[in-house]
Amino acid sequence: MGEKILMKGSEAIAEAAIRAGAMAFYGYPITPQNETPEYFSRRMPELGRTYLQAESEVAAINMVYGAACTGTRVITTSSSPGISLMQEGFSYIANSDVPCVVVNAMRGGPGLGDIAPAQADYFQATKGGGHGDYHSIVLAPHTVQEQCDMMYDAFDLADKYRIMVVVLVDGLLGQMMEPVEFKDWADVKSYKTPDWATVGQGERSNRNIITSLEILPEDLEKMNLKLQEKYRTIEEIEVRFEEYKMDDAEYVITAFGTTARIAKTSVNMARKEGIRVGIIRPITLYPFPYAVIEKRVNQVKFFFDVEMNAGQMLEDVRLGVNGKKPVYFYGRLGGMVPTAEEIYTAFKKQIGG
Amino acid sequence: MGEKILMKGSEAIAEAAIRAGAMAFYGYPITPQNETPEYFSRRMPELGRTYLQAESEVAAINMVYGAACTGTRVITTSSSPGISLMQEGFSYIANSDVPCVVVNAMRGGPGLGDIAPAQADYFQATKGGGHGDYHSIVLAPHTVQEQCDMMYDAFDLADKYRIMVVVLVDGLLGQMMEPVEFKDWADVKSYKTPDWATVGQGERSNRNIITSLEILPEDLEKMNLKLQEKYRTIEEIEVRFEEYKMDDAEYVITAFGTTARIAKTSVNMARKEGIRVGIIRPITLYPFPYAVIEKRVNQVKFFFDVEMNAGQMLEDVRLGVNGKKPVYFYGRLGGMVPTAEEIYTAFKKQIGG
Amino acid sequence: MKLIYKAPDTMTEKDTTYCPGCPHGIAHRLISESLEEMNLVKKTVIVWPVGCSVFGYYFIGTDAVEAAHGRACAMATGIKRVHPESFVMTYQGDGDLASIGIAETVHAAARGEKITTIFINNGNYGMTGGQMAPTTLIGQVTTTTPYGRKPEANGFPMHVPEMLATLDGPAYVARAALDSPQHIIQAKKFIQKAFSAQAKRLGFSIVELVSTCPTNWKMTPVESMERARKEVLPVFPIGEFRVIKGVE
Amino acid sequence: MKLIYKAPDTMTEKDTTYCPGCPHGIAHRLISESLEEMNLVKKTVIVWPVGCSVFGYYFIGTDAVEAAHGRACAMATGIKRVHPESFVMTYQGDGDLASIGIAETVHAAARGEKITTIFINNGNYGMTGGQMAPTTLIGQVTTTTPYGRKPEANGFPMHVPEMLATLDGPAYVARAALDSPQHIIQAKKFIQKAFSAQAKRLGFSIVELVSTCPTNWKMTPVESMERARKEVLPVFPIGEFRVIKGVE
Amino acid sequence: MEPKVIINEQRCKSCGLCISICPKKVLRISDKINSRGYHPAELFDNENCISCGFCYLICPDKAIVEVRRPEPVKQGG
Amino acid sequence: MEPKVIINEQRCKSCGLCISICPKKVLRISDKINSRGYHPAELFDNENCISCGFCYLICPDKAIVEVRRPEPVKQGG
Amino acid sequence: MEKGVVISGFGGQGVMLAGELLAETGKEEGKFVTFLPSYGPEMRGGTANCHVIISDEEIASPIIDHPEAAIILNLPSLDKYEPLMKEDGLIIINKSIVPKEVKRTDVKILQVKAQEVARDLGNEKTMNLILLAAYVEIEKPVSIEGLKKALRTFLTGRKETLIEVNEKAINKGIEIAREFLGVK
Amino acid sequence: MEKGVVISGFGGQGVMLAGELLAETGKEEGKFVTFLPSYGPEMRGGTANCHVIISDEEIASPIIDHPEAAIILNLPSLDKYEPLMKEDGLIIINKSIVPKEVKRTDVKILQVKAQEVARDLGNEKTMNLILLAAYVEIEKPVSIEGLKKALRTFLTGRKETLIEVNEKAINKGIEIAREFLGVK
Ligand SMILES: Cc1ncc(C[n+]2csc(CCOP(=O)(O)OP(=O)(O)O)c2C)c(N)n1
Ligand SMILES: Cc1ncc(C[n+]2csc(CCOP(=O)(O)OP(=O)(O)O)c2C)c(N)n1
Ligand code: SF4
Ligand code: SF4
Ligand code: SF4
Ligand code: SF4
Ligand code: SF4
Ligand code: SF4
Ligand SMILES: [Mg+2]
Ligand SMILES: [Mg+2]
Repeated sequence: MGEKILMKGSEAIAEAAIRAGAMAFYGYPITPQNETPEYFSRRMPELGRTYLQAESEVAAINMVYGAACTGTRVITTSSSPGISLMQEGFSYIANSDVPCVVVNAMRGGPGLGDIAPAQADYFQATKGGGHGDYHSIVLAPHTVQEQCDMMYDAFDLADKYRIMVVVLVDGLLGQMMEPVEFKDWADVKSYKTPDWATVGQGERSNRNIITSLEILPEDLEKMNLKLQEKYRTIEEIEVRFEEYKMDDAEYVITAFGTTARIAKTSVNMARKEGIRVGIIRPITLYPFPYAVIEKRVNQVKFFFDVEMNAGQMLEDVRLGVNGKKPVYFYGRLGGMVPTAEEIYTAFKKQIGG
Repeated sequence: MGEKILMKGSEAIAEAAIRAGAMAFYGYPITPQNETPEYFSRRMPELGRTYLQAESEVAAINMVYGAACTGTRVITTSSSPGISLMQEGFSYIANSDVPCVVVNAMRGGPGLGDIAPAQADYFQATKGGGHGDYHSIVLAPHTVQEQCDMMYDAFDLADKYRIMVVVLVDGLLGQMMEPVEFKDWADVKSYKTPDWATVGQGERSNRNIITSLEILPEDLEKMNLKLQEKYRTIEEIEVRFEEYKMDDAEYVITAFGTTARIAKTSVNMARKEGIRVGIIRPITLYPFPYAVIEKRVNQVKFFFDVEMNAGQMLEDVRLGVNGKKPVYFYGRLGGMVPTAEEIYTAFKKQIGG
Repeated sequence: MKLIYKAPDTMTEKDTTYCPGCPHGIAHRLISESLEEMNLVKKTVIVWPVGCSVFGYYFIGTDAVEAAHGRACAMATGIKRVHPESFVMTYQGDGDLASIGIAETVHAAARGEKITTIFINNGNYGMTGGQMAPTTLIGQVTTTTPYGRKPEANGFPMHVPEMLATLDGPAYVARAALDSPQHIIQAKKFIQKAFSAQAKRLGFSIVELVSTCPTNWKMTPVESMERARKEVLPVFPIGEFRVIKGVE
Repeated sequence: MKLIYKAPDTMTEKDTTYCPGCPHGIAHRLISESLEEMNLVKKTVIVWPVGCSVFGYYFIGTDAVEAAHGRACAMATGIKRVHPESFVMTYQGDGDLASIGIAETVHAAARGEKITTIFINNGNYGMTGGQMAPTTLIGQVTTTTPYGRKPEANGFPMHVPEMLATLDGPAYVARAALDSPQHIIQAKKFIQKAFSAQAKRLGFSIVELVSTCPTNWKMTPVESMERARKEVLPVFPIGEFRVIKGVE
Repeated sequence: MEPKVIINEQRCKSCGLCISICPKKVLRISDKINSRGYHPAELFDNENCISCGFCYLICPDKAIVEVRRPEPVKQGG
Repeated sequence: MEPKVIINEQRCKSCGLCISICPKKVLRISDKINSRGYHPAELFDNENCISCGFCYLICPDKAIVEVRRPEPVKQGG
Repeated sequence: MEKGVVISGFGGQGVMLAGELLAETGKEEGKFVTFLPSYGPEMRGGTANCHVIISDEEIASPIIDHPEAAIILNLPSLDKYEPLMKEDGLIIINKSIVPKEVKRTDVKILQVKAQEVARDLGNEKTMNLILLAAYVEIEKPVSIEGLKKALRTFLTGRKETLIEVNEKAINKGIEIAREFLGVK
Repeated sequence: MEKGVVISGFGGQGVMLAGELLAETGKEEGKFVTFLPSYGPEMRGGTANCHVIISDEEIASPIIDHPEAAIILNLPSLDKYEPLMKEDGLIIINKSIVPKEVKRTDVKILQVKAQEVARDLGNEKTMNLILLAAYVEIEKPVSIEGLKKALRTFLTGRKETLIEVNEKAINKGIEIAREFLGVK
């Protein structure tokens, strides 16, 4: 760790990715995260790494796919409409067991929408916006510092499971500046081309083929079952979440990313008035921390889910609560960011305050 | 109605769409539904309507978007990977309030997968594979005849709500032949260019602008709230489902499309052995028939969900059941189609049979 | 006093969102004038792009749709095929048309789609803050070519009209410039030829307009025009690259 | 006895999935021979397309990846940029390359990406049952042009090498044919030039191979070769369209 | 004399293109500030303006609204 | 004499291209059926084969595995 | 009454045509029918099969889990369907390219050197009809007359010339079936 | 202690620079800081603003619901923030192009013809710093020395020549603030 630097979230994330060992970036500009590719375009050539502005997001994700097939730590970053264009690629990557990292700085939608912060790509990221049964690990940081630390995890998880890891942020986290401290540089010199990588057969005795095609349904089912097995493992050991003031909580707010951060202020407002409310903040959106929800179900009177969307993580919260307690929802749409006060007010209404 | 014709599902759907008033088709070939565009390519010119093979699915959906902006009944058809490429377009269409019909003949995934029947795009279709908070109406027929009848509904619903309607089928329904009877031809001569259409201002006093862009979050939120209002209306009045032998059922199988059809055979096997099981078959996957699930919750001992995926509609069933009864699942993956027998066996295991 | 020039009503009274001295406004005026003079305003649907001109429908008073980034030609095709009597044009930046939208452009051109494209080449992505575009010159510094565009790393500038002119579908393919009154007069002539190609159903027509981007070039508007003239035009020369019989 | 020809080991012993008489197999053999002769086999990664050659990795024995439909050049770019010492080539059909993949192809070419593309022009979409491709001839009946391709409705055939030759990035752009032993010998020469362009890091290289599709053309393999010669080659002439200095 | 060039000050963004291009150098940036904070261009020497319209042609913001030319005074009868 | 053209009958798909292209017309479709149901090509007139290799060049299925030419018999010493 | 048959072989062996023809016949005879094809690799190579069900009642699943009858045109098809056959089921085999013997002893087996027989009739491609007709004659899901009638509606235009040889194939199939059944 | 300020105006008026400078100063003085910008239409035109919070404790939400201080550079910004201001809050206004008067009577108002003042200093663009310095002098979220130090780390390379005029602007801002506070 070094000194604290005041950095924009969208630049800090690039620096963190670079330190975490990103050897290649392919991407296409889109607000509100243009600073990220721009930052990469300055730094990658300096370090002798690869930066390429693709002709589109469709091309970008397929370049990422290609680089991932060589076992190289590779990343792309984009925002909602660009991420939608990548869905076919995501699905291919999933069924090819190759590792990569994708950052989505969500903006207001649907369609062109606006460039303000949103969280309305939760379903797309966690349930699969592409075709077929697949998952990516989805990480949701709530501060610039956490976002930077998480880039290391993102690459490590991607490599560990040969899976795509999505870091789901929003324009607010990307645009804001906070002082950050970076972790140590990953030892990229130690990286070796993995034995499954397609870089030319060379000395290997077998040749490597990476494909998501398996024309016999019997075989494709086997491939799918292997994927599902991987997902079960991930669901078992990679769940991450934060509990904030939950020890004595009578109520719980569920929220992720930016909304969780704002909700912390709301919780502090409530606590000042003696209301015992805490926060469960899923850090991995997939795998979703159902277990902690279940654990707290008996302790609290109700769940209050807050998102910058029309109620997406809400469904996972409800699946976790499974009818045992009421689940209320407060959401803002299309790029509107709820204020701490308004969350608090909406919450209080449910306790009759 | 006329005589019964033995037709492939993928051709019958095109003929039905044409009779239901499809004035334009834009699309790109993909197995297992190539017969659909091919059929359109023969019939549309005959009728002086528009057929165009687009350069890609990305182009196709944006052509559909363009035609939809003129208020023309327009359709595209594709299969899973192609549908993934359309996600950005879907999101734009949703936030532009324009009507169109999209058929997805789902195949085994993820990635290139295979061309066998699957149901693994349920999440993509119902929760939103594109970015932002939006929905399409999602219809799931389970016979060739129903599929044909449904094309009329699809266009009518699209026009009624200015929304995209997805008809979710699979390769099985598309490839199989069954005798079908077509409903009467829609009176396309009576169609008028709607007053919101962008075809040139002409005599209109105002000009029309169709956009999904609203740069101020306040305004975009309003647009979103209007969308949400539309969705609430649809959820209220457009839910469709079939109950099969549910009157005296002690158990219920939930399944849609092809799986439901196969499950009917399983139910008949069970009934022969005196086991009182029925089927709830959602016909609209969005809006999902939560209410009928809730209604039957007290009647039955458990729910048994069957899908050709890893458990997608399952989440909606669980949301409907809301913890009140067990929900079991049986699924086949990657293009494998469960047999009636195997569904029955898996089901019986749960009753200890 | 005799009226020599009068700003067209089709260009609306709404303040544009463009930076001071940005030629997007000149292009808008030329289009507005041409639509008026050719009596096309009421038949016109403009397909606007994502780019600085994303709000173009506020500034040119016709029916309009807003395409997804790069997909304007596909959307225009969708409209024109079902409404052949409408006059359908796209307005696109170089990022929109030549980068993410090149497939849709090439194919609309190859099909000879009866639409018109006005293509603004300002050498970068204006709206998103000045990233490299396919038209960025070798050596040019942008926010994603901080060390100047290098062929080895970033490829070569793309000459869209020259490329499209090899296809059989386009009726009219030209490049003009917006850097001086003389060039602006010529640009208008080219635009009108392109419009007439569509009006006569001869095929696809496109006019590239060499423009500037003072904000991202980090120059004054006047310096930008000079750079366009001295550095850009030699690489992207004015000319008509394909004019089939019947276009005038 | 002196060995005149011996089938290359790099073409595997696995039965191909191609229809009888389909020239995909000829192309495979030429590639296999060239890789062997140029000592590239162990360095090679082939990016296979979606199309009849989707299983190509079973038939040519190198490291391989299977691209999404049309995206082979992007995927190849992704590989080559991080592994410049690998020999990276794409193998693509006319639907794959010229229709859905034209953007990725044009941009890989414009960037001068150091990859090689072998482009099989069989005038239709073989795998999916014979739909129109961008290369389908005017008048040709396909499953989606049941009344024959008409320019007004379906646009014009696309000449990819001619178009790419206008760009600055490609080092070698050519078209050959697979309809006769003589042309096949020439095709191999062109392929080797394309490979050498990559080996020497000169830029993007591409060879279009005029092929046939007996199954969907509804002709015997022999009739198909005749049609290729008599009807296709006049429209898609053999030639080298761009050869920069250093290619040999 | 009536102005030969009509400038809409509210629309002007002070880009200076008209000024740079005017062959007679009869335009300049004024001291006024419009509501968006720009100092609009002004025609300070109407006399010497030759009504060439260059300023109109290059103005990107429809701030040069009209260009007029005095009718030649008809001599004699 | 050893065969000048070696055909792998299992791989042959009976496409007929080699037969059509053979300048000496020494190839034909045989009566055999291979395991995929095809009648493979056969060289019925080894004598007259000129080892030109055209059949090899056009065979799409690596069914023509080798083409050989008899070494010219060296005269004298 | 519900009768189902699986027809399976290489693409190009006429699997689909035979199946469709059977289904069309059933429909024309007023039955409920389903025809369910399944292809190999998109279009090319590999094995393809179809399931045809002809019934007096509405058909729920169009899939045949355990065939009571199968027409097997190549080896992979035999490997696939032999274990799935119902007891007492009927397997009709294209002996021309299926060298293997059926191991199961609880099924009926009819082996025909169909390609050779068809070639002798003048067109090797009609082997699918020979076997189909044999099946129809044995199991009687539809009438032979109906089959012939349906054939005529299939072979129109340029294909009309093929009617004769195909009818010959049907007749040959009947003959083979009768021999199998021990009828004369 | 936690102090927040909103700075709002047209793109190009130096809104972001002022905000960043303040945040950087805070960070250098060992405080927790957040800087949250919000742009109008992607990049061009429209109004942009930023929220800066300087605090002794960790900052939860970086958003300021109700500003205790706002630097208002154009009219739309006044319209937006006037109703949101905390009671007793401080509004600093660029009077040069904000003709409207503030209606609320429960806030402190400092109006400065900032563009004219800046022009007199030799660079109209420094008006943002004049107003920022006035804010810092009145509310003291950071020290003026810190601000000047931070300025030097911002203006490097080609921009170094601008340090002088910007420091003049800061001093002018202090002067205006003192006048406002009635200090001498
Ligand atoms: C799918 C998608 N990708 C990226 C963007 C972000 N984006 C908006 S405009 C633009 C480029 C604009 O450049 P250009 O087309 O040259 O227009 P200009 O602003 O220069 O006029 C980009 C990349 C987007 N809106 N959608
Ligand atoms: C995104 C997507 N769209 C469509 C398809 C279906 N598809 C598979 S191959 C193919 C075209 C193949 O034609 P071509 O590239 O010419 O190859 P050929 O088979 O003729 O060799 C298509 C459209 C697909 N797999 N993925
Ligand atoms: S950024 Fe460039 S192109 Fe965009 S409005 Fe400003 S000057 Fe014009
Ligand atoms: S369909 Fe055509 S291209 Fe494909 S394998 Fe058969 S002959 Fe070859
Ligand atoms: S009309 Fe000509 S001379 Fe008069 S102000 Fe304009 S540019 Fe200058
Ligand atoms: S060109 Fe137009 S906007 Fe620019 S200074 Fe002149 S009048 Fe103003
Ligand atoms: S080598 Fe030449 S002559 Fe001999 S069989 Fe082959 S093609 Fe005929
Ligand atoms: S060319 Fe090859 S596959 Fe074709 S018949 Fe001759 S040997 Fe057989
Ligand atoms: Mg641009
Ligand atoms: Mg092809």
